[in-house]
Amino acid sequence: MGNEALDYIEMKVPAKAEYVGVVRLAVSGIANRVGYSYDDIEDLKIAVAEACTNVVNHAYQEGGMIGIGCNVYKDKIEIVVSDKGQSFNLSDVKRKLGPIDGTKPVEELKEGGLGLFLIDSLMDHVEINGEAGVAIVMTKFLKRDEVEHHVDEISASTNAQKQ
Amino acid sequence: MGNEALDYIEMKVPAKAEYVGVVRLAVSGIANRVGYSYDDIEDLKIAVAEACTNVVNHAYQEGGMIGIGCNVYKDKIEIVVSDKGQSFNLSDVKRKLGPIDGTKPVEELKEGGLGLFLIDSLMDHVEINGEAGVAIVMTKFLKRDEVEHHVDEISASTNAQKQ
Amino acid sequence: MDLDIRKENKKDFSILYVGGEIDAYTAPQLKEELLPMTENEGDKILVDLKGVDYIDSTGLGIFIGALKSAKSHNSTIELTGLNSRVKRLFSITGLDEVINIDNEKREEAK
Amino acid sequence: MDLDIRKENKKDFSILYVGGEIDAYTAPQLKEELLPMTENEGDKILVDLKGVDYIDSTGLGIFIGALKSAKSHNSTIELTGLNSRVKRLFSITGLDEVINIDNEKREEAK
Ligand SMILES: Nc1ncnc2c1ncn2[C@@H]1O[C@H](COP(=O)(O)OP(=O)(O)O)[C@@H](O)[C@H]1O
Ligand SMILES: Nc1ncnc2c1ncn2[C@@H]1O[C@H](COP(=O)(O)OP(=O)(O)O)[C@@H](O)[C@H]1O
Repeated sequence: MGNEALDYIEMKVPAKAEYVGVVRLAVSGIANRVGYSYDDIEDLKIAVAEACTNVVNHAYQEGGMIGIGCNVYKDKIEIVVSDKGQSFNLSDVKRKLGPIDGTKPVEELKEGGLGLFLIDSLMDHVEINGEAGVAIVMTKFLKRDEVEHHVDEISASTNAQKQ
Repeated sequence: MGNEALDYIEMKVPAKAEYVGVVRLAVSGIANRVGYSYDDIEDLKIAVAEACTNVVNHAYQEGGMIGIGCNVYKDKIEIVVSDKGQSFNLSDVKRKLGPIDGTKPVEELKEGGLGLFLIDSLMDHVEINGEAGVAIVMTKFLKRDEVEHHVDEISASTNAQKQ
Repeated sequence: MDLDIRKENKKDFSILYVGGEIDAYTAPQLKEELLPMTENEGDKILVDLKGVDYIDSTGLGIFIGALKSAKSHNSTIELTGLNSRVKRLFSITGLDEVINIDNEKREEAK
Repeated sequence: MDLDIRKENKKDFSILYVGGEIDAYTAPQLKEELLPMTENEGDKILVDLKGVDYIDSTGLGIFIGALKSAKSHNSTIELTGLNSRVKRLFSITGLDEVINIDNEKREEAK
């Protein structure tokens, strides 16, 4: 069940902050059509925006494009955000993944580093591939009227705590 | 001036009526960022929706994709809606292009045939190419505070009256 | 993104309240409600579009179809509550010359 | 899609009203207004987020930066008017444990 994608939507936008909102609008339109709840749509918007913002901030030296692929299944949506820019050391980043440590003095807080953690918290399954550029694959299940349940797949590729 | 596209945005969605609204959302987001007025954004949304709806209704026998390409210039936006489905006889269609004829008896009115006419009315320049599938290229100029003016280019490829 | 449709029967006429975006995806919902109403011999139908913020040619086509059906069943159809955007599309296409559009009726329709 | 920002100086404190979507594109606008406010030695700043319907990590980062700046200038910063979505993000990220969030202040801020 739900093994074959029903629909595929693709988008390519310049890796500029001003286009992240456009992607967010499109994703919210798709999720709305699929039947996600208001809260799930908001979660999807944030996760996709975080992935796109990472491309804007980290992928390219001289500008490039953000690729967004969206597979709609019967019971889930899978969104791939990819770039052709530089890769990064996943295990280094994974080690630092987590929420803010409230026991630390304010002076030591970092202003960044919450993006991947949020993606991992808001989506059901997250995978990051980074051979040429970075591709982050994010899945969120459709919970129809709380009737259909699913096992929350714990991501193999990130170790952040689920909220 | 404004000869080189500043940004290029691309989208591919299934040729189904349910995705036309998603394209409309994305286009309104882009036009908003570029600085179009509320009315111009609404015009762009309708023109793009008409072109997409035509692909949904006329292009494919068995389903296919709608391609949307969007070139943002300094002073205009150029949107291409294309498909890989069947072409159509442009001159046949052009001959019928126009608003509803109020002198005709109600019984003879047709329920369709207003899409291309609306596109032509709402955009500044429209071109249709149809070798393999159909590609409709629509341009709308950016009128910043009514200060910058432009000559309304009369489309060479359609002969509908401008409103 | 579905339409918001509500029907009300008054003494002398019926009102159809429509809200949302009328496009190729939602137009069938409008057609399904509106067309049967026009088939009641001699009925007066008022369609209140106050809640409609978007309409394109597929939506306009539904009204042409309803007008033809009304004509052949001796019923009448009148539109009210069009915002300026929606009204503009009826006038660009010339539809405002074949279908009754009455914005004075707005109060009555409340 | 710009932010809607308005500043108000009360007797004992300043209020920054923010509305719109705080993301990578708009966050610089927020930073530009908020950061200088935290640099006034001893000031009390109330940020009213009633009009904010979207925030992501870039926006949260602005508040972390403001908090650090406030700390080093002996000023204080407090947030109010967060809707449940926005509040949820502050709590998922643990930011609600380092920054003052007071929804009771909502009335005062009006
Ligand atoms: N698309 C990407 N391309 C290159 N590096 C990336 C990409 N996405 C994430 N990274 C790396 O992962 C790190 C953590 O990202 P994130 O958790 O979103 O926090 P932040 O972006 O605030 O640093 C980034 O600092 C960056 O080094
Ligand atoms: N993408 C397309 N592929 C094939 N035929 C098309 C396409 N777009 C338009 N057409 C043809 O042009 C005609 C006029 O289109 P239009 O003015 O939008 O009215 P309608 O779609 O209501 O017929 C259509 O009936 C169709 O034959």
